[in-house]
Amino acid sequence: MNGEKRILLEYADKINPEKAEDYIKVGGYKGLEKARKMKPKQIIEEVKKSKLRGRGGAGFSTGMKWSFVPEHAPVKYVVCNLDEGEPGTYKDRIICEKNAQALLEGMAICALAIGAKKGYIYCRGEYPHIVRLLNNAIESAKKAGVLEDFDIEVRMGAGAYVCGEETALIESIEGKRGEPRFKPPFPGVEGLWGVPTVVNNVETFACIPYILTHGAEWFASIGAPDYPGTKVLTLTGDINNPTYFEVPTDYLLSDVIYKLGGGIKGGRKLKAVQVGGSSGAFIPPENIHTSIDFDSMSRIGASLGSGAVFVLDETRDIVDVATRIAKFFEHESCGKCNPCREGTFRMYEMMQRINAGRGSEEDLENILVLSRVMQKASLCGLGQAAPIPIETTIKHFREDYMRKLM
Amino acid sequence: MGKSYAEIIMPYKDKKGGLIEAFHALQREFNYIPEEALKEAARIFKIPESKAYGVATFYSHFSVEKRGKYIIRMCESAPCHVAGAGEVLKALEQYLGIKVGETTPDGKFTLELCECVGQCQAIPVITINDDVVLSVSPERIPEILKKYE
Amino acid sequence: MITLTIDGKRVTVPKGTSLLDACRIAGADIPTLCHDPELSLAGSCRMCVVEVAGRRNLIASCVTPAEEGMQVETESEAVIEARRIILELLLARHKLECHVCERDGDCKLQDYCYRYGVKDSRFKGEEPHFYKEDPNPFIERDYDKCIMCTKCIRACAEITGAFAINLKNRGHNAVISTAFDLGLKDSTCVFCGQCIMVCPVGSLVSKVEKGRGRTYQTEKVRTVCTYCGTGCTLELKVLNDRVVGVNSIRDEKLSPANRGALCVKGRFGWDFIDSPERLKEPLVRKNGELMPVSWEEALDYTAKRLKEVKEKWGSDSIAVFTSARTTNEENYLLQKLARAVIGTNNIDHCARL
Amino acid sequence: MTNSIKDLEEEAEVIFLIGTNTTENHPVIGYKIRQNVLKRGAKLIVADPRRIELADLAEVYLPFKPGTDIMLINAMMHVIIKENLLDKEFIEKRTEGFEEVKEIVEKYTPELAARICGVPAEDIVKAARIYAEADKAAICYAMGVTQHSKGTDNVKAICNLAMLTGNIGKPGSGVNPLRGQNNVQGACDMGGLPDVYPGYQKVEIEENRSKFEKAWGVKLPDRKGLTLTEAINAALEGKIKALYIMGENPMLSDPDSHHVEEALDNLEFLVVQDIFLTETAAKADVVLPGVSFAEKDGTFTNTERRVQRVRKAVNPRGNAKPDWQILCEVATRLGYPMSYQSPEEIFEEIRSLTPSYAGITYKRIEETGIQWPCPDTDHPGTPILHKEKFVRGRGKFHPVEYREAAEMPDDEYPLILTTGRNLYHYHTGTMTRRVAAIDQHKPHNEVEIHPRTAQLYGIKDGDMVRLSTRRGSIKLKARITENIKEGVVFTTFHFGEAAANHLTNASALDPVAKIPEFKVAAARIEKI
Repeated sequence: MNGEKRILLEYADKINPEKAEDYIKVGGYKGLEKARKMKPKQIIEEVKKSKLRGRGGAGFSTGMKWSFVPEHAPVKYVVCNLDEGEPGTYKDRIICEKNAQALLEGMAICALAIGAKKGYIYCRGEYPHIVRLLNNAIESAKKAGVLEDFDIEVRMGAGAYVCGEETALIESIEGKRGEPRFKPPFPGVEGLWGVPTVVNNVETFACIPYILTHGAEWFASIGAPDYPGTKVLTLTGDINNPTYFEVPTDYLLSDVIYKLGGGIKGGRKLKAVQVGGSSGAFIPPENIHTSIDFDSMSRIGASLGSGAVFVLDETRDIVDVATRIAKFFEHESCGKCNPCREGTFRMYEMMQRINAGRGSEEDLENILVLSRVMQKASLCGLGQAAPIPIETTIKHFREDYMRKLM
Repeated sequence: MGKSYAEIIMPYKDKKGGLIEAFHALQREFNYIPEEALKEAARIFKIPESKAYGVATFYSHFSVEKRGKYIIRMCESAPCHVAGAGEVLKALEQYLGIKVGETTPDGKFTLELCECVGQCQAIPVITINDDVVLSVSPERIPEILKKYE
Repeated sequence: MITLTIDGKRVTVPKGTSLLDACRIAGADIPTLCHDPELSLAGSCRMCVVEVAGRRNLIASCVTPAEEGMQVETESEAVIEARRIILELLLARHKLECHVCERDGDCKLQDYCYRYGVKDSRFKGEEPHFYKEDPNPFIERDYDKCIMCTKCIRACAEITGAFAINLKNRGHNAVISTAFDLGLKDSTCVFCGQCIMVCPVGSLVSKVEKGRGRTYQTEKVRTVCTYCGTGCTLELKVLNDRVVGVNSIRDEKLSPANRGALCVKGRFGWDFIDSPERLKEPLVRKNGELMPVSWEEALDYTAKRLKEVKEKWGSDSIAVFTSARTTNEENYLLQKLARAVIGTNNIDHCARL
Repeated sequence: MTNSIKDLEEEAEVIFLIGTNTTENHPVIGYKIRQNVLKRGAKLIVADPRRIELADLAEVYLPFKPGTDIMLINAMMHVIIKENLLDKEFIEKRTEGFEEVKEIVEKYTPELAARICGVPAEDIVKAARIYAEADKAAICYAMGVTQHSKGTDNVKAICNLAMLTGNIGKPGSGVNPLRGQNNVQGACDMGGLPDVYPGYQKVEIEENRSKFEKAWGVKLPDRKGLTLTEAINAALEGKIKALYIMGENPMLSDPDSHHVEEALDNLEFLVVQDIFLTETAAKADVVLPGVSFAEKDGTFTNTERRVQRVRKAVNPRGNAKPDWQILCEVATRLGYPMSYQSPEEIFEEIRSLTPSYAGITYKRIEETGIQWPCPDTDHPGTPILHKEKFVRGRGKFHPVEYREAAEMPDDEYPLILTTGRNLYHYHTGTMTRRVAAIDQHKPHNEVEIHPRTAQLYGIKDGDMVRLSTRRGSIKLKARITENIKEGVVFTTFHFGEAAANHLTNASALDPVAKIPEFKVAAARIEKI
């Protein structure tokens, strides 16, 4: 065995994700059944005890998030973030394609816990087939009666990475430009249409049924103690095995590359690995013997993020890759706040200059100053994270940059 | 003649915030949002035209300019980039005889760039309308596009 | 009440006070570009960021509520660096032509660059390319100077309610735009000029005022608009004994009817004052023609003729039309003149017309 | 206004707009009403033959036929009484004459009104309910209500409606006429009317007269004088021989310009004091150059009764003189020396004779104007009238009956012409036509026509048309718009070259206010 541990994907390709009956046959909707017998507070306690932390990237305690929702608000919403836009990431799509009913069950449990009657799934515009799949899955679950009076509607995005940010996502569901809101107020207090709203990632919701079914202790005992459970990873780049895996959270990054990924293509050496999508830090080979969990990644200046693992071999031009990433952020900045709108634009300009051999050392210094300010002063996570891949490549591969300077 | 703009938009009228869904519906029909359709949507959703226009121009899938029957989007995110998206793009431009952002004179194809479409298991990737084409190489382009010609 | 420490000073403010207001109460001068007390919050310019102990990031003070025990620094190294970089970023997209700019000396970008010593931008590259001529006669829009504070959009929606403008596109390509990017004439714009009122730079200026004098050169005279009965306060800008423009006054105390909001007539309709058609001499009809005469002659003649009519036909053969456009004092005098001097109650005005 | 402008933005829960195109004629008040709807969720009821901008935000829009105001309002009262939505306590404690009104409105069923007014009965019912059920409902109206041969009755009907529901004397309520000119309120307050001295003190009351006789040191006439429209008619009849006009342009502002022109031509002597050689000044024997608002000091009183300071910004142009100085000179030469040194000195005299202005001084209004009544210098002014009681004690219901407009469409003149202003121009255009930017933006008069009406006459958007009434005809451009009722056409009176008042009816005056019927004239239209 390669050390995979499949919880969310245990029945991948063995059941029809659209069919509630298939899911029920393999033990599905037991968690919801259990939750119906619990008080809302007990459900939240159980989730807290499981130590489940958000799988979207920020790693915030899910139980805590739910507990911020005011009990007595008359209307509340459960929103599922299916806008995975981090390049190299497709794990939420896989979870839907393999186990959509678990997502629905997770949302329904959340609805019970916070007292919501309506849920939305915001699916990125790139996944029209997932919208169809989910609508069928919802219909099937409704027919099976498992959701009772909880209603779920699927909304489709239209090509905006920033809508993965929870408040931009809310704006988009409201039919507006997907510009992030300032926080506070947090969505838990003032979210969709101004009412308390829980926004969680697909993977987070999909963990919930298993926590309820098997108990918080069981879940908490899997993987890293402070970030327990499993994580679905997607591998891309110069790797022999570019596919998805579900692993316990204490799995080592080096094992991801060499065991799951089957090592670097063509037997070449590793240059760097970027974890968490384009907003993630680049990790040099010397740091890869680290557990993938949130806190361990933080300790090496990286983040687990979406669980995308992008591997570059020794022949790769890291400045070119970083320039491409700078373009990504320039394209995806919503334009609301100054540091991000202008910063991503100028960052890309400077990176292009350097990549084309027209850059100077001054450009490099300017990038670092800009990077610092963007991280500290941008309005949302997009602008705060945008400079990280650039900054970390300069930090770890400065000589590659120096070679390209005028 | 197909459905009127209003007929396309009306089913979303009572969906709270359904403007984006209505835009999707218009695009399924026309591949872009015609000016009069956008005005109609603003009227039906009771929002100012300036706001509706702001929404339509925010999202990269929406266009307020006329586009071809098939929209080819080339993913150029980092994984596709290192997998050779650049060469594929060049080949696409050459084959279609247009640059990124343009539409072929016969109105068939519009070529656009896009970011990650979440199909990274076999890259580089292009999409043609809702279809995903995996593991694209310059050599495969004529064969891929044949289906749409 | 909440107590917090700002630049080493303890201040106590009511719960719900924004950190920005708390800082200002503490005497800190916080720069802002997108904040306007009358408009919804944007939190987007990030000029008002401050450093709060224990927070990883800088905090935008305009959108953050003050909290008990916060330790705030408003001019720390990180804060100053952030503000400088933001200004440099804005400068790189701002068409710098202060020497011919209407807003020179009355520009927040200029003020803050001065304050933080931002002479030039290290991020200069592609120049702004947002300018598009708008042929309307009232408002000049040069988005090559725009700093994207979006106050114009909010003022248009939240003060006037015209909703003529919004954002088009996103990211660096975002620009203030009407629907379909048409000229204001073809939009729902009502040319109230509230956008000019809130613009912190020279991106939106009055075409009517252009080239007539900069704000700092003019003397300001607070008065009341001469058009409809709303009674809007406005401020006339005066240079060399000529009215060269109109300002809004947004203080409710000084501008109780309109709080700075104006309409097209109030904001742009003042240059009749110096119309060449103004009457500048008294005229008396001689041989069927109105001829310029001295005041003495005109007044003597007027009195003589009125006396004649009164003597010949009686007081009630004379009628007086006073004016809904002149002052109370003048209306009072004219009715007094009619009643006490001519001796008739035949006085009226166009109140009903 | 019984209430303040601010009330319309921050207090009123329902605003009933009738005969006011607020966003065009009182734009800033229009903004405030709109923001109240958008931000606070206030409900709007709009009654206007033209689909004015605010109709888009209205809960109920009633495009009623011009001249049928009383029918509409009486029907609303009918509904309110029938559905018991009235404010019994208010009626009992604060009013009198309710029974008579109740009796009269009995026959004004929504169905009858629907037929006469041309709006659905259920909309009338809905409007009545919305207005009556609100805690704070304000009515705003303007010339659309008053410029009728029954304008006074229209206003009475509105007051009845407000009293019926107790919407008087509290924040966010009231009867709020929006005054069309900068100082029309002040001109009235100052006694620029044939029957009252400053502060609405009736000239025919001995006590008032002797007060002013004492103050002014002369004997004063004891009968009320002629109104403007009466004076014009009298001039035509040869009874008025001389006319002194300050800052008015009756050639354009008064109904039936031919009639006005004849009257002016018939005078022995005409003096016009103005800042431009207006159409009227051009006919004068003497023209005295006054100054604009920017060249003198003084006060204006706005529509919410707020007395505000006007300040001199520049010197008089050329040899022009401030109007108050001209008047002093004329009075002195007529043998009554006036030697005021400043407008403030005049204002001091005003407040000594005008109880509602008594507490207002230039010093007090240096920063913020004060709303009259302000009886003494410690009084803060009065943002809301009739708070505890009405001026006369109890509020009186005045039963009013619907009558047709004086001139109804017929075969020869099958359309209804209604007139007003647009956003860009002001009154007779004396000032705005000379503002380069405004005249560039809106250089021509237009007549608004409903597409179906236009079709009937083969008129297309932008066509030049001849618009005629029994008084005359003008040529102007047609603008086809669905924002006007079928069979009704609208034009403005700003443009001398296509003057609406060539067309309007001077013979139909309101019997009390003598206000002409600008809002209804039988007309016809043809393409040229």
